[in-house]
Amino acid sequence: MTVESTAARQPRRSAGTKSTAGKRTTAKKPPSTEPELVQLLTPEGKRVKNAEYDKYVAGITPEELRGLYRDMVLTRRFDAEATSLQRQGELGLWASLLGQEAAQIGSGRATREDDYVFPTYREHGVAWCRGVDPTNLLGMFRGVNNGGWDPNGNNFHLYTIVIGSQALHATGYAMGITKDGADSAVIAYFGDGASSQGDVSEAFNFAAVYNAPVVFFCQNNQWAISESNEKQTRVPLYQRAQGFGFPGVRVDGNDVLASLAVTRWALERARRGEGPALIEAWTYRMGAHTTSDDPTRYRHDDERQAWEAKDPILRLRRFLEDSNHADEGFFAELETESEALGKRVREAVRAMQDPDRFAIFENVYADGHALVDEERAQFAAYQASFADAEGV
Amino acid sequence: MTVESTAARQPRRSAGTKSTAGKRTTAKKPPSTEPELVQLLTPEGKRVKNAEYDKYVAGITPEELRGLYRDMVLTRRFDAEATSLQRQGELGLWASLLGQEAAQIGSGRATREDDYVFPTYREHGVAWCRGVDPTNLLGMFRGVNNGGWDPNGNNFHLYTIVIGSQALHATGYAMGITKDGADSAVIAYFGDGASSQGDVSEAFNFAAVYNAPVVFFCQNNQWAISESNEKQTRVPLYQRAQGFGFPGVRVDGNDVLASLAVTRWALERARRGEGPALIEAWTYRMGAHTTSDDPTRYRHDDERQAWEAKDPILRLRRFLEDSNHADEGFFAELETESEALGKRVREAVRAMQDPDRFAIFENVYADGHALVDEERAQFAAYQASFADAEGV
Amino acid sequence: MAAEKMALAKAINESMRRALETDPKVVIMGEDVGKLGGVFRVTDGLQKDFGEDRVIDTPLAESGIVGTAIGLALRGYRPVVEIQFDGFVFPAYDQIVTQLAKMHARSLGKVKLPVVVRIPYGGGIGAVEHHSESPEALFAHVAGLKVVSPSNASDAYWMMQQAIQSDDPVIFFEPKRRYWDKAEVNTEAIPDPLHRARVVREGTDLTLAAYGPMVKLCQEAADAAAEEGKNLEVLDLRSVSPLDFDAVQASVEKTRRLVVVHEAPVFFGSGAEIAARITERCFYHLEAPVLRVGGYHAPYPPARLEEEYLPSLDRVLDAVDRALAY
Amino acid sequence: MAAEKMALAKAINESMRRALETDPKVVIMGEDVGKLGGVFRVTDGLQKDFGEDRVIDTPLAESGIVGTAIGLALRGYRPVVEIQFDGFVFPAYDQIVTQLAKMHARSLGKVKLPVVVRIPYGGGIGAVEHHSESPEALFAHVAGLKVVSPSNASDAYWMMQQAIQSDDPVIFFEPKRRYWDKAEVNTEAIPDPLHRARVVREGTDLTLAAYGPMVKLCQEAADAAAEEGKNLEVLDLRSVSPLDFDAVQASVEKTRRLVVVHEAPVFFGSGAEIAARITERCFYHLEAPVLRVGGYHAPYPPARLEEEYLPSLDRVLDAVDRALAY
Ligand SMILES: Cc1ncc(C[n+]2csc(CCOP(=O)(O)OP(=O)(O)O)c2C)c(N)n1
Ligand SMILES: Cc1ncc(C[n+]2csc(CCOP(=O)(O)OP(=O)(O)O)c2C)c(N)n1
Ligand SMILES: [Mg+2]
Ligand SMILES: [Mg+2]
Repeated sequence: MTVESTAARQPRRSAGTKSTAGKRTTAKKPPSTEPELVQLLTPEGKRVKNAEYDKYVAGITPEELRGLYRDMVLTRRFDAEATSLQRQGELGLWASLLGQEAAQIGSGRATREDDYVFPTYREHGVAWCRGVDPTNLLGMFRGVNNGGWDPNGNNFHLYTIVIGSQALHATGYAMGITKDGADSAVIAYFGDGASSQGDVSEAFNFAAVYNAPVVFFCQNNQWAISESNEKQTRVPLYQRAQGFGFPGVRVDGNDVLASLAVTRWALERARRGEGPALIEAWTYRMGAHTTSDDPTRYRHDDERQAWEAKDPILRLRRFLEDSNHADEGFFAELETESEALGKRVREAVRAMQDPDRFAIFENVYADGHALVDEERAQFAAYQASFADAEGV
Repeated sequence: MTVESTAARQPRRSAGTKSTAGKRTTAKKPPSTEPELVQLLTPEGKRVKNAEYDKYVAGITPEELRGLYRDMVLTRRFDAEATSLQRQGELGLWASLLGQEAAQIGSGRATREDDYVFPTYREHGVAWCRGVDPTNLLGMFRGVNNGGWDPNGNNFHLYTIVIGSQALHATGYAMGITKDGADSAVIAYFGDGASSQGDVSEAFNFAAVYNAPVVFFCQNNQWAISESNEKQTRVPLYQRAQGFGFPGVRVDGNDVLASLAVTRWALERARRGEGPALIEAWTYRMGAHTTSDDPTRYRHDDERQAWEAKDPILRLRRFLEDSNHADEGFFAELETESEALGKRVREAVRAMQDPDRFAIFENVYADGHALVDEERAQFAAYQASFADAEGV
Repeated sequence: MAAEKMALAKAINESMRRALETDPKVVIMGEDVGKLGGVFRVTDGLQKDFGEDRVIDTPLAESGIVGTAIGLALRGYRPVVEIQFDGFVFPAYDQIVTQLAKMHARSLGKVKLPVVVRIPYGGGIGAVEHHSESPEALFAHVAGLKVVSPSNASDAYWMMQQAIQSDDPVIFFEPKRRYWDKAEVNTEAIPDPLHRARVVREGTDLTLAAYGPMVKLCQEAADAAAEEGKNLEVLDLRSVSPLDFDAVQASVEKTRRLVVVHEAPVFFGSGAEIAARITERCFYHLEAPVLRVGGYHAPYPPARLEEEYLPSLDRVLDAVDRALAY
Repeated sequence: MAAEKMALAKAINESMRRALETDPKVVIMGEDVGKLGGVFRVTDGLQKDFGEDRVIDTPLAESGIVGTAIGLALRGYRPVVEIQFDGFVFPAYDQIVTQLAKMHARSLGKVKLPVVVRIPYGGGIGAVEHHSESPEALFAHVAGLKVVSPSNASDAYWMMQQAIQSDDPVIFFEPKRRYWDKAEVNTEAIPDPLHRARVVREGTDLTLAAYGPMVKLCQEAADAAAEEGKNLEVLDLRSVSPLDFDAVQASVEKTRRLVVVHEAPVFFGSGAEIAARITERCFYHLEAPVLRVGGYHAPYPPARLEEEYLPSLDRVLDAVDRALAY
């Protein structure tokens, strides 16, 4: 039987398919500009009911809500500090998560300690939730290492730069959980751009075939560097999952409560042995792709401004205030904590030593390698020759 | 919104996911053993109506029907000859299409001369429809070349052995058609196993994004060597398309009429600029994967026997006979033609010369390469040294 | 069965069986490795005896196979992955080069990836395209990988044991045309270290160095040369990365001449690295340049031409003559 | 604008612009090549002037990019594909090695694939992982590919013209740390053949051979050595496959000593092939073994260590001293 694409198509701003798009006759629904998504808090901070997902945040306490708020504020503060450290030359590069705090904190807080997380290079908020010291994230951006924490310390894998690779690692890890008979789950992060990589599709398929307990969490921040997401996909990304045989859902990624609820749903069903799920968190990269990028070359600022109205932190603050879940004192204290975090990060980065030059030869192999030993020795002799020359 | 997988799940014969499959609670429909598929001719040779696809074969003449029958018979005869030539040591290997004649002839006959075809290594029937001399297909299986025909001669690309690669070539070619403003289309063949390759998913996505006029024709012959297709996918393959934003349809691949109709539908919409489509032809690999394979190690013969009842040639013969579209004379003549084809192929293969040894160095580059020239000269000198030694 | 004569393929099978028996974390993955036992039957019977949870038929996707094997290794498993043929490893190349090879260093040693990637390789079996290639140089150039290739059943057995026990990723090239060659395998022996070369024939006039499928050819060449009164030493390198340059150097200091033989194209092949480094180490010992015998700079040819393309007895002897002529 | 001083990146841009103007079949493809003009601005302004049909922002999938470029080439187009950084070429490696490289031979010459794969490569820019690698050896070993790398703006301009005109696939390695180096580009000159090496400094005592980013370093080293009274010849190889061994041989027959410099790891790198072949060709001329200066057998290190990892003036001079000491 024919399965026509029933999805609402996204607006096609690019002219890439312009010439033929007009000839299509099969789209069943007219294009709509706003995708349907799971939302529990409106941009104005109003709680809206959702029959399917309310139950996943039903028992949430004011304290927990304040906790989410705190997580987002501190993450943003950390992120801003890192951006400014890059400008000061302390970091070589920074990939800001500005705007994506709710998606990351909501999903990150949904994970259990024994779950395992596979991030991209932008999941500073998730790292925060996992208890990774934020200063550890900065090593690779400063250029002192390529991954500065023990993945098994917090079940938070290293940042992965080759787009999409980690989706397969996550799936394999989840297959291992099944083999172990454990009831934990895995969550794999990736972006809208990454969805185009073959590895991500292969991961979807392996996960489905082995019914692996893995949640694919795609932060659709609308951009892959300069490419808007309609250059990556013809239909909403959450629908990709269906073709591989598992559910997909689009959540308001600027709504921390909805992100928490939907991720809990997905992780719980994974833990119950119901297999993978795909979550598309609809959000926005408020800043540049990285500090090397200049978004004014490819996008209008009014788009960014429109998203500013949907700010994830602001909306939770409105909700907290409207429902009297937080008072002035809380916000003031958080402000202080924020500044302290910024200071700590600043100082930690400035104190970061360059690695010893012999680190080049360390850890290339776990069991050693004759050539590495030989080259290390030659390198040492070469270095020593200068010491000799300098009469040291 | 959540999109639960609504597909009928296929029977899961393998124990690969056994441990967890029972825990699933979300499947909305119970597993069904027979997938729904587009069928115009029953195994018994009865014509059944189909509101959507009848129109694509509405005007078909008895002569054309006999033509399809002839194509299938001759293809099978050719295939059998090749298998036997392999047994005689004339070919190193053969990949038989036995059982897949209807899928290939139906789809192949749906192509227009200016369409372009990208086969796997098993599309002998499609090659036949494109007018490629069948003896040309045998060169690579004999080991005298790696591709023995001019792809542009019949718009039939070379056989591709690296599974799935050609799906991207097909998509790129189709993108070129769009650029040229032409109204032809491309058809890319691949197997159920190939659907797992990242390249195939990337091809789906590129095709969707660029709205390329390419038809993906997946012959699901139930097996990828020893792996039954539920080891490749959790849900029916034709559904894969939907997640990329184009239609998918499952057709009875043992029904030449349905294969013709569905492929015409897909090619016509591609030519009209309506973009890609996926056709899953539900069929069966009646023989071994190749002559090197021993299917008794991994599948029961009763499965094969069940499929014998759905034989593509038999059912068209029944229909032709029942509707008096063909008489004894036709079948007798075809028998003679078949034998002549077998003989011609046999003789042609036996007459095939080994390539000249210097062919190793030919065509490595179009514009030449100094090292190839140097090695060719060294090789010549080396060969000549024996001639000298032998006093020639 | 302490010592038994068995085919090389069977030796690998027995070695994996032993690993599956002794270490519950060992899993076998690949296309058709289950009921079929692999297209070369190297995994024959393993799924039957260890179940589908430990001997896993995967979807047809090499990147997926290696990528999920990495994930399994992160979870504490020791996957032994089969790539069906040499020419089909390339879809997995990204996972191998950017992830498998580098994750230990990236994590500053926190993460180990004990993954074995088995690749039946090389020609001489009359196969169609992509089924006869020798891509070892493409892995040896990549730091973080170890690359080995046994030449006989006994090494196949023991090197597989060692590869599985290694905490580093090992690309394990199996000489497919030698799969059916039998040799004595002593499963209670104390094996040589995995990356140590071995003199398989002592000689004085010239060293032939090879690994995998070409060792046997070199031995035959040495036999033939002996009839002409030339006394060749034959070195089975066994490991391509690391490469046992000390052993090659020791041999060359004795024989003063070296010919390297491999099936892979000569251009940028293993022979280049060996020639460069040995020339540096033995500059004053060498009486002739290191000569290389290998494939040409051309795609692996159709089967009817492979005998012309591959190193042969005569081509090896031709190089020997040329080296001795200096 | 017959002759103009421009940056290397701009020269490539101008060269692609000229190709887009003169041949309607030329198309540019890649991630972010459109409005952004690529992360290095090498395609700056091209989409604006030639439209989205000819300068195509692709989905983020390197295999897809190269695979569809092959399809476009089959349809008669001449795609110039950008891989964003060296370390991201590997997802496309399968398409490059098994399809792009081999289709001309597979088709017995019936099919030509004039595809240029542009890869900004090499280190020295303080980048994060995967953004500083030099994988040229992994392409040079593969028959069917041509591999080139310009060292200056003029060559960048002309070699890109020639690469686009070539009917063979060309892997075009762009020395990203030299993108901003300016040089005179004469757009009406008669360029050297694409695969011909060039003596960029004549000398008598030793030959320094390099390509891409290391040519400038070798020139600086030659300057420094000159101050010590050593007269070095510097050879810009320009092409890695084919490699102009005749030019290297001619130089070495004169200078009798050779040091090869590249950023890629030494082990199985270009230097190995050059050393092996030149030693064979110039066995009686060489007064010292061919020495190699390059990366270590380790993943490209974090930026703070790259100066230690990369060939430097001192490391080149150290090798020169060692070679001269023989
Ligand atoms: C395989 C690969 N190709 C290209 C790149 C260069 N690159 C880095 S980030 C990026 C865009 C990623 O977009 P997306 O997946 O949407 O994630 P986001 O950066 O928006 O979080 C690209 C192309 C890469 N890192 N890896
Ligand atoms: C990349 C790659 N991996 C593995 C193989 C080995 N191989 C050849 S055919 C085949 C199975 C293909 O199954 P399917 O796609 O269903 O096609 P069928 O043979 O059934 O027509 C495999 C694994 C290959 N040719 N290419
Ligand atoms: Mg994005
Ligand atoms: Mg199949």
